[in-house]
Amino acid sequence: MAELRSLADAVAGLVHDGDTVALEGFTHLIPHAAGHEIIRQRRTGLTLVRMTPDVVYDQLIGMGVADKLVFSWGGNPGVGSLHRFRDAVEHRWPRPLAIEEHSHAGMATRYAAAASGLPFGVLRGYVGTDLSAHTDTVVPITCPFTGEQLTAVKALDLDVAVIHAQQVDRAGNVAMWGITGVQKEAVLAAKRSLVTVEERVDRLDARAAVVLPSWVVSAVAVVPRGSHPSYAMGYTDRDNAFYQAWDSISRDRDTFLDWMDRHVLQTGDFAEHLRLLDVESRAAA
Amino acid sequence: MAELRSLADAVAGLVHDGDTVALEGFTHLIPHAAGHEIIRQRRTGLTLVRMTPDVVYDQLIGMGVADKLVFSWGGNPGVGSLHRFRDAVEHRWPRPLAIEEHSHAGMATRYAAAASGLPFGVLRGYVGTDLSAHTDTVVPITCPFTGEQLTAVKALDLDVAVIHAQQVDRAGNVAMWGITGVQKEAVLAAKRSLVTVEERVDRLDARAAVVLPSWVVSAVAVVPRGSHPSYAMGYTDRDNAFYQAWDSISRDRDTFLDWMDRHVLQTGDFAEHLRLLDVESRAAA
Amino acid sequence: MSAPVVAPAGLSADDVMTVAASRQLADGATCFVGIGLPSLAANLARRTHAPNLVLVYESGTIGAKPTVPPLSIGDGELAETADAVVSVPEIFAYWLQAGRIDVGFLGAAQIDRFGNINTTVIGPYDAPTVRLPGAGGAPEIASNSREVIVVLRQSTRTFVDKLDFITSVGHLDGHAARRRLGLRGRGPTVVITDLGVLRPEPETNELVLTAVHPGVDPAIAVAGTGWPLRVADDLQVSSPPTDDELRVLRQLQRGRS
Amino acid sequence: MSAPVVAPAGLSADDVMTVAASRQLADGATCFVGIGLPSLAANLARRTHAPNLVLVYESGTIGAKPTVPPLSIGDGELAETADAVVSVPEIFAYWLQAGRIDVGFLGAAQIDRFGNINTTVIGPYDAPTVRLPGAGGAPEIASNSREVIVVLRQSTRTFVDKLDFITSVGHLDGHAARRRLGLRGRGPTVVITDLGVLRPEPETNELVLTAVHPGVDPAIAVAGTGWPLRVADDLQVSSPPTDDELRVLRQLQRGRS
Repeated sequence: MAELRSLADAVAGLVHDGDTVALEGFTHLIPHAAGHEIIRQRRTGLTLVRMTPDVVYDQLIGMGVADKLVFSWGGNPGVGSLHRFRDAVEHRWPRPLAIEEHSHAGMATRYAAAASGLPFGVLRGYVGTDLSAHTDTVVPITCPFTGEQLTAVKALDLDVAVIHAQQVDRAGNVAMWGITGVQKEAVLAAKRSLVTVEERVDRLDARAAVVLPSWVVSAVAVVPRGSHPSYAMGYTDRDNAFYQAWDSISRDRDTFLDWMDRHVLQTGDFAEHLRLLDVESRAAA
Repeated sequence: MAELRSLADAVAGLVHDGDTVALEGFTHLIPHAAGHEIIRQRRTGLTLVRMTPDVVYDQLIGMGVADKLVFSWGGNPGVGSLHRFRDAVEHRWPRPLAIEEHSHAGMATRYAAAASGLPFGVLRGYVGTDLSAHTDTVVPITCPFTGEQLTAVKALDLDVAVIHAQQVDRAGNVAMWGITGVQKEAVLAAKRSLVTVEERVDRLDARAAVVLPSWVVSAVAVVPRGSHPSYAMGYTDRDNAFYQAWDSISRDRDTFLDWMDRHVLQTGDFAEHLRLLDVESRAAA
Repeated sequence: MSAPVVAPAGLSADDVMTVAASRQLADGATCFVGIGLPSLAANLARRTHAPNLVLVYESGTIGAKPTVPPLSIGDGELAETADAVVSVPEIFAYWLQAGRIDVGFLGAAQIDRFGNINTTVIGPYDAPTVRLPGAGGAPEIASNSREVIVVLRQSTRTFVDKLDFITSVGHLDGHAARRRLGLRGRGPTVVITDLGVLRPEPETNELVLTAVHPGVDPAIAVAGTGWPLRVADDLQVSSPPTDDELRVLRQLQRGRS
Repeated sequence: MSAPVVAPAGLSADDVMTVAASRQLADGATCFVGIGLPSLAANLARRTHAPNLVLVYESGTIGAKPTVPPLSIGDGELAETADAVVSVPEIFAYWLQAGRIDVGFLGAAQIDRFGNINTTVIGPYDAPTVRLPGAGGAPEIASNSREVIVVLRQSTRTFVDKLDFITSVGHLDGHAARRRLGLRGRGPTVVITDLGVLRPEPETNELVLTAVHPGVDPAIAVAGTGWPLRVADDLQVSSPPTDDELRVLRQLQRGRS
């Protein structure tokens, strides 16, 4: 049964140093608030997993939370590089970051296999690329019926999945709609799961394309605008300006550290973080 | 692009003697009208596929349309046996019926593999049962990462998938909601597909949980109540009395043949069939 | 609890079986409900002692809360009252196979002393006397649920020495055979019939009569079993249906007809 | 069509590239749209000569009809205007892998003479000079689409003799290597740059300059290529953007900023 908790409590209870953690989201519904709370609580040694690590992963990596990243595309969508991610890989700053990289199709297959309780999944992929040479989680497999050679990928089992959704109802069921990515699979691939939501409601929206029953979710925290600068369809819009601004905030180590200190470490929670951003953007206008 | 056709035209164009055909539906949205039209057009030598063959399959089998049945559960849900199916298997009437049977999980995995363009799928299943001894589409497979032994099933590729849905829009996109079973997978596993729908609309219902884009559907026919005695959530209710009545209609060969002659062969289309049923039920009341 | 030796008037053996089966379902458990008898018992449990029982049907409905017990496992009522409706491939892969189901709740046409189940054929496979519906979801419900509860009427026709076909695996030939085969669930932990309750003996996994329903002579259960049925030394008598159980059962039965 | 040798005033090389790329998309085709440049070109095609082009994004949006070209491949506009939105595992398995995509439309950081693509690293993998974003959807878009169109700016930095990393397979080392590896699509059939158009020679699969854009000296294209680029005997000059193409392109660019 999903327990309704504060985000700080939920992160403290569910995310431990050294865990394998995915904060999933495909442009839409990215759990930024939860990422900030992990930084605030100074977790270390995490193996971070995500198909599309973007700004919140840049923040986590730049703050030294992670020892390893498992991913398929790391960038600031529509803007450019993730400077903190690049700095970690290119210059081992603030600490070395081991990487294990895949294609999107491979990562999706790995999540789906784990969600299905299988130790591996099968796809048509990786053949001819240099990707499989750098990981032991991709090997050839032969179809027992046709003899055709395909590719097997290892199931991607998680300790913790963290996602943002639109709604939770009184019984603890969670609803998402719009682009829902691989979030259901991530939750079902994880031992524990944490969902931040925009709103608690009496009745889930009829458009809800994905409903996660309460009993597969460990904790729910109500965090309005909790995906900012990402968006929650029906609630908030994507803050494209923030993604663009992140490019210069993150380019320099000191600027980055200063920004993180003032906007994350020195703020008590995500609501305070958002108020600070609002004040700054009014001042700039 | 889905072509809007009459059901008779669509069946004539898409379903050929000897084809492997699935008329899918899981209690809900069973394409009875299309099944009748296949009988009316006297198709022969079909390999029929369905997870849950029920009354419409009893009719198809009893009318000698099929040489083979691939399935996982054949019965009249909540009522009992399918007498025509049993007569075919037990007494080869009206003709021998080869069978290939699976578990639901195996059939679902086979459909999903075919929909994914893979030659096989993997599951935890069949182990210890007598099912695998009777088919060459189930074999053991070893996980290349853990060494664990699992089960591989052959992809279930179809010539034609036939389903019933609630709506089609002007562009030919098809919408379903409620229990949608394995119908998306069946359509995507097939070379050709035929969808009957309750209604053509300007805009698909917001509840539509499954939308099949026009370009993966070969033909759409508007056939209101086309799933009777099954149901279409939001349009019609299940006619439980018909399922119960089918038990006695189908128990005796001559009664069955007479009923099929009057209600299917002698009716021009499904609308006429439904009018006849309505007249009969008013007379009985 | 002391139990009277005769069932209340108007109570059929099926009623007693259904009530006894419903009591096996713990509140808050996730239950994958097979077609037929299990569905009535599961709904009875949810309406009596187990309001938070999560009913999962192979039609893809998770957390269904039907007011009328469904005639089929795909009734509209299930989808309308469910917390979530997913596709059939998903219900088997993400939910059952992944090990999220506490209790698989199955009916059967035949069962043997190790709780193996036949729902495929009576007689030889290639020339059956009776062609049964087949496997449906049962094989993987039986192998992948944490435990399995079976409910069926007891007679020498149904409790047989040797199955004509193993459709769903119970304990195979016993003695931890499941573990040797790599099956993850514990298999059948209890079998409820119209005569009593059977449980597998820990060591051999052979079903033993551990309780009879009120008024049932254990000799009848032994006579209604196609193998030499062992009777537990401390044979119990199940407590009869309570007024409340009976009231809800009647409501459910009326709703269905 | 005869083409003028100079581009209209105010037209950038990127504009010409985008328009040329958009023209490669046939009306009614299904197009799996990669992140970046391809998305702008694909949306231009849909708003000009190919109104029935089906845009499929890896975010799971099928048949998206954005009025504003998306900044990311997961913008809300894509979901709101799509015919269907499916999960990410589904878009790759049921839609791309199953062979339902006519055209995979990709950008690249580096490309070699056989149309192989690098979007992973510049320099050694374990100590890269530049860490690029990585594979994303590209490897399977490249292997499973019926054909692949690549769009990228042409320079010795991007058109290299040897890739630092093969992220996505073009024609490998040519001579029908794809078929030998069991890849099902035809691979890259055309590469559009800011200088011109390259196509693989049928036999060797080596990219050959088959057209230059108006005003571009083929010698510039040769100089901007890290291998000895072959120029087709019947080198064409692409027709310049039409007024209509340009008008729609400007609308799209304004909408995005």
